[in-house]
Amino acid sequence: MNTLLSLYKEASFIRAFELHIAVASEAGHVPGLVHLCSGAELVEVAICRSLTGPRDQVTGSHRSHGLALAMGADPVAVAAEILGRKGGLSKGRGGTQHLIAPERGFLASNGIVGAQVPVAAGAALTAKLMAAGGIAATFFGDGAANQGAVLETMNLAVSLNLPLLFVMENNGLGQSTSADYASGGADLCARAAAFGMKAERMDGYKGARAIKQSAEIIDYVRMSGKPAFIEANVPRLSGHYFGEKADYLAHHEADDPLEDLAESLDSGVAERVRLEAEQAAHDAVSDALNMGEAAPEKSAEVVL
Amino acid sequence: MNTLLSLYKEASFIRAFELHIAVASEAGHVPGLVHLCSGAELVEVAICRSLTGPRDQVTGSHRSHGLALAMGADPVAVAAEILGRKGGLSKGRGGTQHLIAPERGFLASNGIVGAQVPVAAGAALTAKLMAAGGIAATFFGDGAANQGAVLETMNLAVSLNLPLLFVMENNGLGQSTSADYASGGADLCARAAAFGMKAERMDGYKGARAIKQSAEIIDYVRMSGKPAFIEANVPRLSGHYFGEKADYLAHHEADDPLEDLAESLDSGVAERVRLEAEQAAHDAVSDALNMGEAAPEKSAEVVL
Amino acid sequence: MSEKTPLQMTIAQALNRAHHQILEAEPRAIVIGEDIVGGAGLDGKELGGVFGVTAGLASRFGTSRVIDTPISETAFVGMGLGAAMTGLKPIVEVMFCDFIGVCFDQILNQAAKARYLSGGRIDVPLVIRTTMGAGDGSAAMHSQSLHGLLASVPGLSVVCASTPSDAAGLLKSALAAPDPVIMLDHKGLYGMIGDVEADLPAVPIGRGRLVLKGSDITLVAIGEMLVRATKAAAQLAERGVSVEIIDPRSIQPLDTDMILTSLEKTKRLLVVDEGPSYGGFADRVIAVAACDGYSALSAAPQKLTPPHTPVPYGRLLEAAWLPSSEAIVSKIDEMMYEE
Amino acid sequence: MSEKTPLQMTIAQALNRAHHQILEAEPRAIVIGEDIVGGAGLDGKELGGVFGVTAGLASRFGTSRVIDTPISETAFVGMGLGAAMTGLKPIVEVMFCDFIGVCFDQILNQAAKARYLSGGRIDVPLVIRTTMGAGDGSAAMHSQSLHGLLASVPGLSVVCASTPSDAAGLLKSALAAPDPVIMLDHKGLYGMIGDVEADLPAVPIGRGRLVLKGSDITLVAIGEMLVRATKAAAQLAERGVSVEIIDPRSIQPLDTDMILTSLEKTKRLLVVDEGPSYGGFADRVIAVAACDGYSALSAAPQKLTPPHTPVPYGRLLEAAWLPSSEAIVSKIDEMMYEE
Ligand SMILES: Cc1ncc(C[n+]2csc(CCOP(=O)(O)OP(=O)(O)O)c2C)c(N)n1
Ligand SMILES: Cc1ncc(C[n+]2csc(CCOP(=O)(O)OP(=O)(O)O)c2C)c(N)n1
Ligand SMILES: [Mg+2]
Ligand SMILES: [Mg+2]
Repeated sequence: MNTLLSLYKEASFIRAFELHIAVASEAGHVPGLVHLCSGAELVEVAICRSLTGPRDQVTGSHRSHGLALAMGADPVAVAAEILGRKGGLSKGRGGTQHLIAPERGFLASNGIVGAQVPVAAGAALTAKLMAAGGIAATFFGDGAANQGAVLETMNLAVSLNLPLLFVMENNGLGQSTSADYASGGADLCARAAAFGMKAERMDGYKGARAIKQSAEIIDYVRMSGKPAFIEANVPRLSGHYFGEKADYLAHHEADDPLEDLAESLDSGVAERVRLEAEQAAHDAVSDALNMGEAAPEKSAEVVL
Repeated sequence: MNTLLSLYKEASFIRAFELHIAVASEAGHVPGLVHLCSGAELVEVAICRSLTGPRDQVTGSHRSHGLALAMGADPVAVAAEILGRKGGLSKGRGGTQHLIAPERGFLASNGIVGAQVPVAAGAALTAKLMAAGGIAATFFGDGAANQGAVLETMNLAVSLNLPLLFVMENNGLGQSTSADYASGGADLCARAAAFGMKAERMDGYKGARAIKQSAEIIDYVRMSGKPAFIEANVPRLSGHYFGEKADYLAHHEADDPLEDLAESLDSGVAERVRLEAEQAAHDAVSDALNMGEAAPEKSAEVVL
Repeated sequence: MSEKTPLQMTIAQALNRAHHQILEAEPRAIVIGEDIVGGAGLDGKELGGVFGVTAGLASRFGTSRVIDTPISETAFVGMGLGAAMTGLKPIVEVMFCDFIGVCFDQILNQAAKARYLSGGRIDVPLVIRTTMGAGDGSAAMHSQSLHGLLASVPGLSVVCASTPSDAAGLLKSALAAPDPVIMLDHKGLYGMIGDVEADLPAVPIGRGRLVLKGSDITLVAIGEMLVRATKAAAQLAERGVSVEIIDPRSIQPLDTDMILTSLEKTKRLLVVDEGPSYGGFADRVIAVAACDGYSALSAAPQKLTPPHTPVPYGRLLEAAWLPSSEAIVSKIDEMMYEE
Repeated sequence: MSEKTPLQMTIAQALNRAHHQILEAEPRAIVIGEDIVGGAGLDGKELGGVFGVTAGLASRFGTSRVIDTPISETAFVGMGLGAAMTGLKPIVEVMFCDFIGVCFDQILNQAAKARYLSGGRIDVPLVIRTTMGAGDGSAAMHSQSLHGLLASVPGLSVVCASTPSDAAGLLKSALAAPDPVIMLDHKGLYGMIGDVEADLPAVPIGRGRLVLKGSDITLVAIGEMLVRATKAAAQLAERGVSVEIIDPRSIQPLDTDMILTSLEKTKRLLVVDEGPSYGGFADRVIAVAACDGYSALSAAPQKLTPPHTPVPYGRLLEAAWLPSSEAIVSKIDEMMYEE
């Protein structure tokens, strides 16, 4: 399968996965609120393609379903965790905002905006000391970019020469607040560069370029042992959380990177791939749904 | 008295004040460790000259004796606070790192590196809402520049358009760590500018220029209602804290801005002014020393 | 007198109304937080806060007094503090109390200590509003109950309202207080309906509320645990066990008088709390009873708290983690039986 | 056997020696903090830490394992956590426990919860070393005792050593533990000299130390308060009052067995602590006694803590603020007299 098609396949799988999580949520099967990554799949898959766990480790935000999948976490276990099922990655203890699959290179996702970023610096430090060529990458949003934890870690990574890739997904929104307002119109890519890092923009609608650019910048981090920064523009296609009545977005209609990508492919092939992905995602989520709800173990308090 | 001479006078007073605090410390009259501002007086006096409390409010770091004085806090009360005496600004409750004289426009100094910076944003917000032409200024070090509190506040001030002047005194050191190491060689002034602020360097050895530059930039903050940033290079002439054995500074010998300034003045006049300042500082510290030690009040637990 | 006609509304509505009244009556009052206006920089409708508590404030009082912030809790809590030290009366919203970790220095060292460090000269009329509590599948970082932890910091008052009128009334008192007050709303109770007087009278900080008179055992609880305690008490009443329930409302200062007076009568104490089993609010109340009410007690004071773990995500797990009203019933049965 | 010949050294020296032994024996161990090498980027001598605890480490083990950081506690505590989650064993130094405010999220939500959130799969062998305690004129933001606050967070172990051998031994156990351990050294005790065995045997976390056998009252204390308690006990012994002193060493998990066993004998409890009077470690110990040792008690358990204010600066103020050994004597006199 050619690169673009396989990108489309993986991204479509994530899109469909989120869709089925949304369906499960509507049906009352999800314990809390879920933040879907729809719109960012392409960027996430493109970047994670150059990362291989467990040597490389990734941390993500509250919106990390797709990222965990892109790193290769078992879709059924991811879905089961989101659904609070027995077979979840963490046996339903963590949930949607706390996906953990380090064996696949997905170290953790996080409920506290920005908090995953310092943790990734630790994975980068381990990679550096182990000297086995690994790196760490951390994904966060435009809103998180204003958190002390994120800003401090940019400086720390530069100061200590950590092989750490910062990926800011700029979807223009932090909950209901525009990125422009929250950062006073500052150019967030230039701001990261000012910390002394290589910093680049990535077009979240251009799959082929994203794959190539990711490979190059990850290679740079790997070889130089230094941090780098990517600002990727992505749309937020499904509300801050699924089900949100986002009235603050009056006339907002974003293009869909996956549709754009599909257009560049042979339409018959693309459609077949999409349907397969849809089926696979459907199966994963329903397998997870069929698992029993996570329940207390008698043994230790530690894992309740 | 001409501008430079009066600058010299005020700065000399602060220098002498710190000297007498050091003497008192050696004699065992200071409860804890003191961080002297020697080397930074010129910059502090020059900037505070364009600020008038209580309309304008300033916050400072652990190294704020001079700043409180530059804003016009009563030297005896400042000394008494540092010495833990009854007549201290806060009756000896706060101490050297917690000088508070808001009636003079010195809102607070702080024991937590960087923590004074968000507080100044609050003073700036009040100034903005009161619309009486006031602004806030906050002083911090090159080490503090890497704290989340400081970085977040830069963004916040830009986002909310706060009339807040950030003053970073770059003395090249955060305790025993070089600024270059701590920020990975980043240009801290450019980094601040990248947040979307007017940002300038100030030469901490050039008194006349510092006064003019301060007046201009403070005017800018006042008129525009926007934040701005100054990076001032200053030497740290007396160790991280007074009495420190700073072996990590092998061949360090910094020029003294006050000596430079004195050279540009009529030497007889300068010497006379210096001696007067020395005498006044001596008197202030000894007046404070003669006050009784701060003691518990029977009344409320609140102020012990 | 028509002002005194009670209205029915939820806690969220009562808080919203109280905000409106406060901003109307006190020109120095301002509100600061994330998405409290909502839609900043966009062209749609205001969000009015994640829980609707700040709805309508911005369009009525303007965005210079109702201020949306970047996601920078340290910076904006500190900003609230600085504003309070210079003459404003800010209500700063921290969306979930779990987020205090990212701004704890501004609470622990800055807000809590400002008055003391000024030798008592500076007023710090800062209110921090936040939410607490488990039960809605929000998992480990959006469900904690940190009221006890916050209350252990000298210089802070901490209140937790469990009815609409207390919510509004405590907010008013918090705003009027010259020192920092942290108010934690239990998320599970925002929809709870109750009577409020239209003018939302202030409720004094430091005074508990006697929820239910009883004679056999004193039960202290707040928030969702108070709801469950009340349910348990009803069940127990049918079997002739008479539970006295105290809602302390204020965690610090604590109405120790009310608790001790009750113990004089009941001689038994149970604290039910969502906070940690070790070193949390429950231990604080137990210590009051043990140190100051020892002679009144006829049996060991007891607590019912979740296991000493983070809050789990899965529904069955979370349900098992939280003390249930059944668990309260059996605990009290056990305590009554033991003597 | 020569390894067992006791040596005399201070707590600071014992900790320094333990660091050397740990880095020597465990290649995955690293040390992270501010100025722990000291002089980074300069051409002078290494500082070796503000209290000398990390002296000589960098020149022996290299700056890739002994890492000076910018003043960014959130970033580097988080980095320590991430490193611990991926196979290293970091000892992260936070200079003063008062600074946990600026990095509390990484402690409260990240380090403390990582194992649980992974369903138990991930080991988090992270040690956070910090200092605590008043008494040296360091004022409100360099003198706090936050051991109780930290211990209330599920997922954290907290230890406080009060002798050189316990300091070294607890550090070793902390490093070996699969979960995060926070170790707080009392600054006032760094110079305290005591016997240590040359190989610095590990001291188990969760086990207290019986400091003094006695029969009239059980006194629980750590750090400088333990020193004062011991002094008070000597005075009381002259007058025939026999005090049993327990140094819990571990705040969480707490050796409740040792405390309860002691109470069986003495029937009275006094906790002396520098932490907050409300909701601190003292309340935690009182609650153990009240809930689980009620029948053993013959009188109300009591605590002696500072006033519920920040730590004052002036010498007389600070001295008045801290419980003195005289105050301990009179408190015990009072308690013995009351019956
Ligand atoms: C410290 C903290 N503050 C606030 C929140 C509430 N919150 C969760 S997601 C979010 C918006 C984050 O925006 P961004 O970083 O751009 O990520 P996006 O949701 O757009 O992917 C907010 C405010 C939180 N979880 N943690
Ligand atoms: C949060 C925090 N971390 C560490 C310290 C200890 N500390 C006090 S001053 C200082 C160095 C500060 O350097 P800089 O900001 O450059 O100020 P300078 O001392 O050079 O004036 C450090 C590390 C502290 N007080 N607070
Ligand atoms: Mg966003
Ligand atoms: Mg400096």
